[in-house]
Amino acid sequence: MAKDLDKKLAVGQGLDRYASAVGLIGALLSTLGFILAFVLAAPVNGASVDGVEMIGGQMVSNQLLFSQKIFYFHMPAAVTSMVALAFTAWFGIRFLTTRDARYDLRAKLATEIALLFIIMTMFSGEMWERFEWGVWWTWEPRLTTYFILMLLVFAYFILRTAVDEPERRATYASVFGIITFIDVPICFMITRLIPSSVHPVVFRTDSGLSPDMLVPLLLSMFGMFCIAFALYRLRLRTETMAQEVDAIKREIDE
Amino acid sequence: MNKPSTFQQYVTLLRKDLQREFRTKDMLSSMGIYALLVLVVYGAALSQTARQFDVLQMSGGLLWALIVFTSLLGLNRSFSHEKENGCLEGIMLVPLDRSVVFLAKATSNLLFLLVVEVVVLPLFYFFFLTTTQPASTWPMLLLPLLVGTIGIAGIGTLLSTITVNTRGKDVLLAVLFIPLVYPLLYACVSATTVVVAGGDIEGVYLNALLLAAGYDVIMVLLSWVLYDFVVSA
Amino acid sequence: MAEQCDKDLAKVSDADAIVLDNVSKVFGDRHAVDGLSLALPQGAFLSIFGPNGAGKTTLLRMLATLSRPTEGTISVLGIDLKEHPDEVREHIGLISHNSMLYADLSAEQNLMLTARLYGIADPRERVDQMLDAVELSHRRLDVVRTFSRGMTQRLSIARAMLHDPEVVFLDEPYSGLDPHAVEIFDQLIDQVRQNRTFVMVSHDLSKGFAACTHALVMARGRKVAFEGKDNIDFEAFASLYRDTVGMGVA
Amino acid sequence: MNPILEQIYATIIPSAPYVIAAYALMWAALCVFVVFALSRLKRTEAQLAVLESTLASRQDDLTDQIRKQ
Repeated sequence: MAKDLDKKLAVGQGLDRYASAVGLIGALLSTLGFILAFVLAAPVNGASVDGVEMIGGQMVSNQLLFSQKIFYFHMPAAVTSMVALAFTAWFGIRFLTTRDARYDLRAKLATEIALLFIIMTMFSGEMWERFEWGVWWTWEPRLTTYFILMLLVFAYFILRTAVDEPERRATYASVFGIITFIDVPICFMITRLIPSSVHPVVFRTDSGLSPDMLVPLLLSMFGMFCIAFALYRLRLRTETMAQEVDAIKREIDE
Repeated sequence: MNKPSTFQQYVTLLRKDLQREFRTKDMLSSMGIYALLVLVVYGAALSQTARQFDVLQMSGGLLWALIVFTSLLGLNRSFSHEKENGCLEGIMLVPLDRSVVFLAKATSNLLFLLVVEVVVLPLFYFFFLTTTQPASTWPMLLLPLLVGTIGIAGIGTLLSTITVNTRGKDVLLAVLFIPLVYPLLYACVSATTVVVAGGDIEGVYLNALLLAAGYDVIMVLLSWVLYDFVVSA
Repeated sequence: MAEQCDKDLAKVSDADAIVLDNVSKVFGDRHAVDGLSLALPQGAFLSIFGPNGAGKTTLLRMLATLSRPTEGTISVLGIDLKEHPDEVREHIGLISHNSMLYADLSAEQNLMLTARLYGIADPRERVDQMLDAVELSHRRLDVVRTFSRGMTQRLSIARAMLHDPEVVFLDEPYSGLDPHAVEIFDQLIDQVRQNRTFVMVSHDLSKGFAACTHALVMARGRKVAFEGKDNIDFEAFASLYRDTVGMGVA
Repeated sequence: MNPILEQIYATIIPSAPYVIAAYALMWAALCVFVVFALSRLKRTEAQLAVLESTLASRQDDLTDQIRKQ
């Protein structure tokens, strides 16, 4: 029985072998990215000051913006959440074409991961915004888009709990996942492209990234991808096992 | 038996919705009353504002809030009678393209929403805008109104087909619908505001209208493609 | 067109009405219907028995093209259901405990709607004919909401038979009917019986058995027994049925 | 510290709590999720163990029966 179970769990699960290793690599990379963000990356310059000072062998004539350091984890988390949502949509399409319940499970778990990284992004973004803009909330385009995205992910889970019949639930969730993924870029585009007469433009664009900033950023981004993947596999393993448990229970009951 | 054309089937289904509405008037009357009540709530909400308060700047937003909430009510109703006696199943038994069902339902929803808007718009003017002078460009608000309503009817038809089979369907429709139409709402509010309150018509109005139309095209196409899965589930 | 019709009929006449080949409906690890195979000749009346959750309704929904089988093939009148669902739909009708009628439309409007959707040649004449047949001509302009349960069921039979289907599915048609309405319902079914093939799902063992020519007993999505009525002893059958129902309860 | 250095570092001290809070919150969110995922895994594994022992005892009963026969 136990062997049988292992075999069942192993179906399409070859990646599980690497999951923990990948998770470890992810943790290492993001930690490295975190350290380098403070050590290697040059601080972003703010307003110019009244004079020049030598700091660490460099002439500095601007204020150093420490708050920008949030960016090195904030942006990778945001990108990771988007990638996870892309997987939700992709698994949704796969489900609709194959009607295979496994894809529905994967879509659900990908959305779970997306929610985690969305929350991380919202937390870090919120801290940056509070310091830089001095407000807790403003309907600034990027912020708004991200907020809407979070609401859509909440809606995805609410929808799932509101349908009892498994196949119907899977179909609805897949369809909604696909629409969500399409709607977010539209939302982003519209809120940015329509000039708003009411709000002042508060958003400061991050000017081009120099290599010393790019390295920690890419390291943390790649690290987050790895972490997301490892967590996804962990959840997938758990849920597949839980399904197996349900099946055995039903067998015993009969 | 000669198979009717897709268009004939579309007309038949649309006529069915109109006949039903003509007999019961439940969607139009409930949406109309609801819209009126929202206007009353606006009255209370704005009653304490200063005399010099610039209601024109807010009118676009207020109008669209009214439309979104009213259409939510209507969309919720639009499938309840299809579910009542399993009528939708009866339609699924007929050899017909599933997207016809979507198009017919979206059209009837669009028509009902437009009728309600035609009634509500003068009322909105009557209650809130008679004290000020809207910009002379105000008739141009009809275009964003149409474009926005098309998008609401399109995506709303898909979503209400989903929520009619769920628990707590009334709330769920709002939960799914409002974030999804946010971009459309944003575009339509800015297009409406700029023609009512005056401003950079060329820059904002056209831009917003184009984006709203783009949203319509993408979302209606997507709903149309995905509808088969939803309605057969 | 006429030629093609003849060809269709020729194709139909020598085929079995319904052929299931290893049909399964699976979602996740739940098998609603599990590897079901059978062939039902034309003109037969099949009753499907089984406990709740045996997959009867799932099977009927698959036959009625409302749900797609995960595996296996179903052919209705020789037409493959997966490949040509729309062609199958032209030949089937469904009468269920749901009337599938719009409560706020009149009887006539309901039937006209269905007739137009199916593209019936002379819809008005056909609708009149069907209203006569179910003795509802005098109520044709009344809204369905005002009808009694029995009248609604009669109208729903008229609706299902409007396009003259060769195969008719009955999904728990007796639920919610009083004895008198059941009697009228049986008479109407007898009237439209002719050479049509019927498939019925019902909880009522004696009723289902009385009407049928073939019986299928299902449990947990599988076939327990499939026999022509002539080969079945009712007592033995009833005890098998009780055993199967017991299986479902345990 | 000279006034220019003071100006240069002006934003660092006030922003430090926010930077720390941002990283801490992200870590916390991640940790909460990991704890959640691991507890689910543990619970499922425990259930699986229970079921396996049940199945094994049943298997033994069955073999006993056959042996008796």
